[in-house]
Amino acid sequence: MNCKSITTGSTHELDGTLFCQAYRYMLTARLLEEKLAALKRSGKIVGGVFLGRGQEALSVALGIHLRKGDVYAPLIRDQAGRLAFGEGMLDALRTYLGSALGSMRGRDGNIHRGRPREGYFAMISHLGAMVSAVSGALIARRFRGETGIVGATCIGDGGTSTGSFHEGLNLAAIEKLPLVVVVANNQYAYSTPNSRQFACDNLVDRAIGYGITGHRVIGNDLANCLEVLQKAVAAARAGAGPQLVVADLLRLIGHADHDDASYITEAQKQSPLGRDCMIVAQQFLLEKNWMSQAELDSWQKEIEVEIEATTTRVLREPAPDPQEESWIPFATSHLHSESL
Amino acid sequence: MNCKSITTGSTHELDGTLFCQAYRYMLTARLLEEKLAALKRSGKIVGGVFLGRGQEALSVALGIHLRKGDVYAPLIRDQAGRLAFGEGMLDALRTYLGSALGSMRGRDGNIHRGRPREGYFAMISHLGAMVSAVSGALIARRFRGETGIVGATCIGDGGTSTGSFHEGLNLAAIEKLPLVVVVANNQYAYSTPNSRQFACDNLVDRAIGYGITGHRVIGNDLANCLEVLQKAVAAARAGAGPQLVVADLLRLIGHADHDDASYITEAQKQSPLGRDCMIVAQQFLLEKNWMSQAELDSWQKEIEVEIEATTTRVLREPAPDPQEESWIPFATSHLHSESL
Amino acid sequence: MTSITYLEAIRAAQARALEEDSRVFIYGQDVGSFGGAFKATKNLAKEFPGRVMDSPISEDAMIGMAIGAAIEGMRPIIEMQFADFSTCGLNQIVNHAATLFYRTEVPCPLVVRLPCGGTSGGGPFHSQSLEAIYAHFPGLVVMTPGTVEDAYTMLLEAINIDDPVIFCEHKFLYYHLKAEALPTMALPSNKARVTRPGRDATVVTYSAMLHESLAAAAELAHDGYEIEVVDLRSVKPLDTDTILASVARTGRLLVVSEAFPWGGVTAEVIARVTAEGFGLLDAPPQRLNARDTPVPYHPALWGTHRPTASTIASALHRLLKL
Amino acid sequence: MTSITYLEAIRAAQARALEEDSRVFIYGQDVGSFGGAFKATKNLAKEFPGRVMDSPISEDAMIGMAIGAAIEGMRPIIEMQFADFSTCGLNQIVNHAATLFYRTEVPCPLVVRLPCGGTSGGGPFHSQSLEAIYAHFPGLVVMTPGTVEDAYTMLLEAINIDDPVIFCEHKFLYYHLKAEALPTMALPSNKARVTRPGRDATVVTYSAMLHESLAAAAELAHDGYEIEVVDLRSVKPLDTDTILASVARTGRLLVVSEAFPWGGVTAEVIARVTAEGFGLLDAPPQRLNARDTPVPYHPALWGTHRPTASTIASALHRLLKL
Ligand SMILES: Cc1ncc(C[n+]2csc(CCOP(=O)(O)OP(=O)(O)O)c2C)c(N)n1
Ligand SMILES: Cc1ncc(C[n+]2csc(CCOP(=O)(O)OP(=O)(O)O)c2C)c(N)n1
Ligand SMILES: [Mg+2]
Ligand SMILES: [Mg+2]
Repeated sequence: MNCKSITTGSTHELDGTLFCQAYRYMLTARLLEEKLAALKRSGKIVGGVFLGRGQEALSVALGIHLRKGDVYAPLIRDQAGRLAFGEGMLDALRTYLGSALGSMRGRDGNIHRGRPREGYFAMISHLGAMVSAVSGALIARRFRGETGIVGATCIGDGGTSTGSFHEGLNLAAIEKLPLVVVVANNQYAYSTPNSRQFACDNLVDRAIGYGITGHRVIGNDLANCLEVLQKAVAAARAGAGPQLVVADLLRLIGHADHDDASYITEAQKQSPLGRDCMIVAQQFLLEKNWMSQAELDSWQKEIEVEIEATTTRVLREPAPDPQEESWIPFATSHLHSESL
Repeated sequence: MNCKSITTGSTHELDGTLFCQAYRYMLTARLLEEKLAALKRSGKIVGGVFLGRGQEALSVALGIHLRKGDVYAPLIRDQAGRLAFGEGMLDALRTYLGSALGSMRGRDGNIHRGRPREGYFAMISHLGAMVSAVSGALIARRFRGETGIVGATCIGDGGTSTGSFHEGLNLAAIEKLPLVVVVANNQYAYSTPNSRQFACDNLVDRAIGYGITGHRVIGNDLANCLEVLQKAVAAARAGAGPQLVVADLLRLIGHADHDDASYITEAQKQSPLGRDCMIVAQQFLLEKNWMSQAELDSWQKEIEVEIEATTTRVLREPAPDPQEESWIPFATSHLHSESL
Repeated sequence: MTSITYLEAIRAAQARALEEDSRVFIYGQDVGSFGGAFKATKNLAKEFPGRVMDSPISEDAMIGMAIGAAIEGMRPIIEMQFADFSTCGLNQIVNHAATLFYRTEVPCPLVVRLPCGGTSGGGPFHSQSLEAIYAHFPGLVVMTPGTVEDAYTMLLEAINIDDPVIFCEHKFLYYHLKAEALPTMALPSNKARVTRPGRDATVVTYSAMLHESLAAAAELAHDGYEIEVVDLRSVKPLDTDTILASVARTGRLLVVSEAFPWGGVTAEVIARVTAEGFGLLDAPPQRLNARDTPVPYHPALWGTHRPTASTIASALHRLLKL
Repeated sequence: MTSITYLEAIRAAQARALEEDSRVFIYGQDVGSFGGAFKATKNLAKEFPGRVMDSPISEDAMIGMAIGAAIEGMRPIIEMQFADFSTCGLNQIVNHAATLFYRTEVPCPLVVRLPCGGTSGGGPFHSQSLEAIYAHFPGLVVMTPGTVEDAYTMLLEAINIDDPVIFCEHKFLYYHLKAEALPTMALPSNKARVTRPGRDATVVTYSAMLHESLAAAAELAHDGYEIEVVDLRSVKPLDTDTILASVARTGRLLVVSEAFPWGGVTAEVIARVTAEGFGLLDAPPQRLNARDTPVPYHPALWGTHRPTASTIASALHRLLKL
């Protein structure tokens, strides 16, 4: 029997330390993204700015359960997960601001960044494409006899409609790869509502058709996200094959900087979907007495200071110099000759 | 609730006339394909010959439930369905033999044929591509206010792995189109077994993920095929949205003329999957006393005579003349000028 | 004085087609009530209920759907959110739409609108110019309008044509390029246009590079050179006659495109001119394309990746000395 | 005397790469125990257990998987069942594999094997030559071997190269073309080769058209003409130097390709030669491609759709009189 049952998180003991750590990444992501938005408004960032406001809990819950040595291909709303996976805010700011010192050296920008050599893949824009790429990395690891590793990637509700997503997930299922795919169903793809994107009750219903395990998660509830993602990542790591995690939530901001998201209905904003995961998480950790408000305030200060300092530093860094640019698309040196 | 339940045929009254009619198409397809194979062996047909041996019951059951005015995009193993939809054997022979008088005029060959203006689409080779094309035709009909029509297409187990199949089916589900997609799971895609093609228990498990109705059918049992396809086509026609019909069966021949299908296991051949649908259907109609052996024999004679006569006729028909060929890919006349 | 942008012209052409021809409908991501990522279909969903439909993120199925609808006599317009994403629907375009008429004698009248070309900060995946890719495949018409007027009249013609049309719009022109009014007359889309007459050299170009080339020509006018600028308007079919007539006048040819350098429009134009008009040339024909790397994100890199008025002017100066 | 075919050379190169380099694996439809649609991987699954894997019919995922594996240091070889189906994986090839090194400085060493070109009865979807499409995109190496020896050495080089290689094999050559033994020496894949020396005109060509061109050259030899034939071997990078040196000797150029006529290799070669070697030309450079329609199924149509020894010979006769 290949078609695994669908699980949803059930409440058992939560790890307070992990929760607080996750919250700190979320807070960092939220504040960093606010800075990015400001830098865009002031003209310092050119091109699109894509923010994950409202999706930090889900994003961080995946990133924090990954380890060094795992493979991670975040998507556009994964600032929190990126931080949790180990990306410093330096890479984010450098890529957005086009610093020559960034990992993308001004050649690519915004969320199209990563350090593939470190298992941190740099997404291409074409949605769905990263699923098979992460699968390939896992097959490479399998060839090398590495076990206990996990590959993970994220996608939106809209991205599930791509042929690439289908082919990648099916391939991973055939190979029984330790892959976790997190679908952030934020109800819209850009302006397009779920009703114009798919016709099943819940995207988790796709899992059985691939013969993989499906999980549902409340996307703006950090406690639930941590629990379900812990389970999904552990299952993949233990060899149970691909895990499809589907979250319901809202993005609390436009698709990109120029979009006011007026298409999101008032009813949705007022529903549980519209709760801000930052507030939910903060209330939870205060209630649990894991942290005090004063501690939270001092975190916020610290993070703000770091963001300011890093921004100032990156703004002083050199832009790529077109005169120095090699304009070489090849890694193989003998292919470089101009006359070829 | 969008995710429809999965049905399998339950035995109720079968229409003997329809059954016999279907059987005649199957027999015609079987005999015609034997002729095609012979023409290939004798060098009269150039290029691939793709036969549907063993899949006639499933194929005919779809074709026979379609009406004039419906849209049908058969695939490579659908000779029986094509005949039932109204294609004379002339089109088949002309296209395989490259007659200039055929519907494809020697420009395309073998199973890449159709008469799109008559709702009979001409497949391209790229698997999965016809699902969205038929959907588009149904959307056109909807724009024109036509109701009570159905669009249908077929695909193999291998074809379900294409992104195109996924995108097309999802689109049809969103639009709640009167589409029937028949998956002939003949256990192999060329030589590739199901175990390397997908990981779910049965491909019908995909239906729930699209929010459409799934049906299972015994692919080599004409009675079951007629019953399930009748139900599926009627449901689509009545506005119940896309219907996914998944059949289990074996192809009793190689992928194409050059393939001996040695990869099909003996166990499969000996299992119920390996039963020849012609024999199953023949036994059934004899048992039911719907026809006598003598009647069947005279059918066979008639059909053989028609095949011989048509073949002789087509073999005398002119080949396309390259000197007369326009070499024009455009329908728009002012784009034809040589200097452009 | 009111004015109309290149983008508004595209919207207006679609509005008119929807108005006049009940076979026309629009399908694409976010084209419905949102009006499209660039607002090229703004208000159209409201004005033409049911005929401007949001699609899922399924480029292959979007094109396949349009093909089926076109076979049945409709005139679908498909908006790709960015030209770059059309690669996900390329198979249906080049193998299904493009071959349909040749194979079956049934026309396939559809338009694929591609927001093409670079903008500052666009990066590798939101900047590509893919006209050469589509033009290579038999059966596709590839239009590349470079003016507001052409954007309007050529899109209307594209919708009327019985063949699949790849309509390459340039994102850089969307908001910046303005005209005073919509045109009432149209030059057929398969004719090139001499936008600026000259006698010392010919620049053959199209789309956004038309404007860079005109700026370069203006610059060279200060030095007393009269540069003729030919706007191809469509790259397939390609109006070789108009190009040859211009080269006959000037004797010198520079072909400019924003696309990648290997193959493409510049190579095709030069190959035709040298094969058919070798004797007209007083100097080796030259070409200018983008550089042979992905389109870089940073404005400083992007600005030197594609040709500009200044690099075109330099190339012209070199050409005039050859 | 034993002999080895073009197809066997391809199989042998893969066997050797699997043998010598543990990073190499093969992935494609039916490449496993079946040995591939053309038997290019015959017995390899048995000889190299677990390293020759059947894929689902998922061209996009096949390439995506190879990219991920390549990032992790593997050297995947992807077999497309026919070049024509690579359009379904094109997005991953041109936007993911091709851009990876430029964007991230991480190499993407993978090989996509494309069974290309026409055969009798192949029809529109099993006959295409797509080298020009891939060569247009920055970051891809495109090899087009036309001999048994090159099929072997160039495939080995393709596997060794740190960049994504589109390896265009010609189906027409698979079984027909034979050599006596596998080569022990290799000309680097980015160098063109003068296959037949001459002095009256140069034919630049590649892949199956090499043999049609050689036959045409032999025919013209009967009339006393010495035709030089240059085999490009790779179309990207393109060895302009060798072409220019040949044109310098002969003064006349015909470029021959089996691909569709708009753009592509013939246009690129002519554009380079006229830009850099205009003065070397004694006559207008000419080109010969397939016709601008889908590849027809019927042998009689197919035979006149692509260039042949006889149409090449006619083109040469015309060129020699220009
Ligand atoms: C194949 C493809 N088509 C179109 C786009 C353009 N595009 C970028 S983001 C986006 C919406 C994505 O929606 P979803 O997947 O739900 O993610 P969200 O933005 O909601 O997080 C679209 C259509 C793309 N990136 N890739
Ligand atoms: C996109 C695509 N890739 C590859 C092929 C080559 N091909 C033709 S038929 C076939 C196997 C099809 O298997 P299946 O869908 O199960 O149908 P069956 O032949 O078993 O009826 C393959 C791989 C193709 N036609 N389309
Ligand atoms: Mg979304
Ligand atoms: Mg099959």
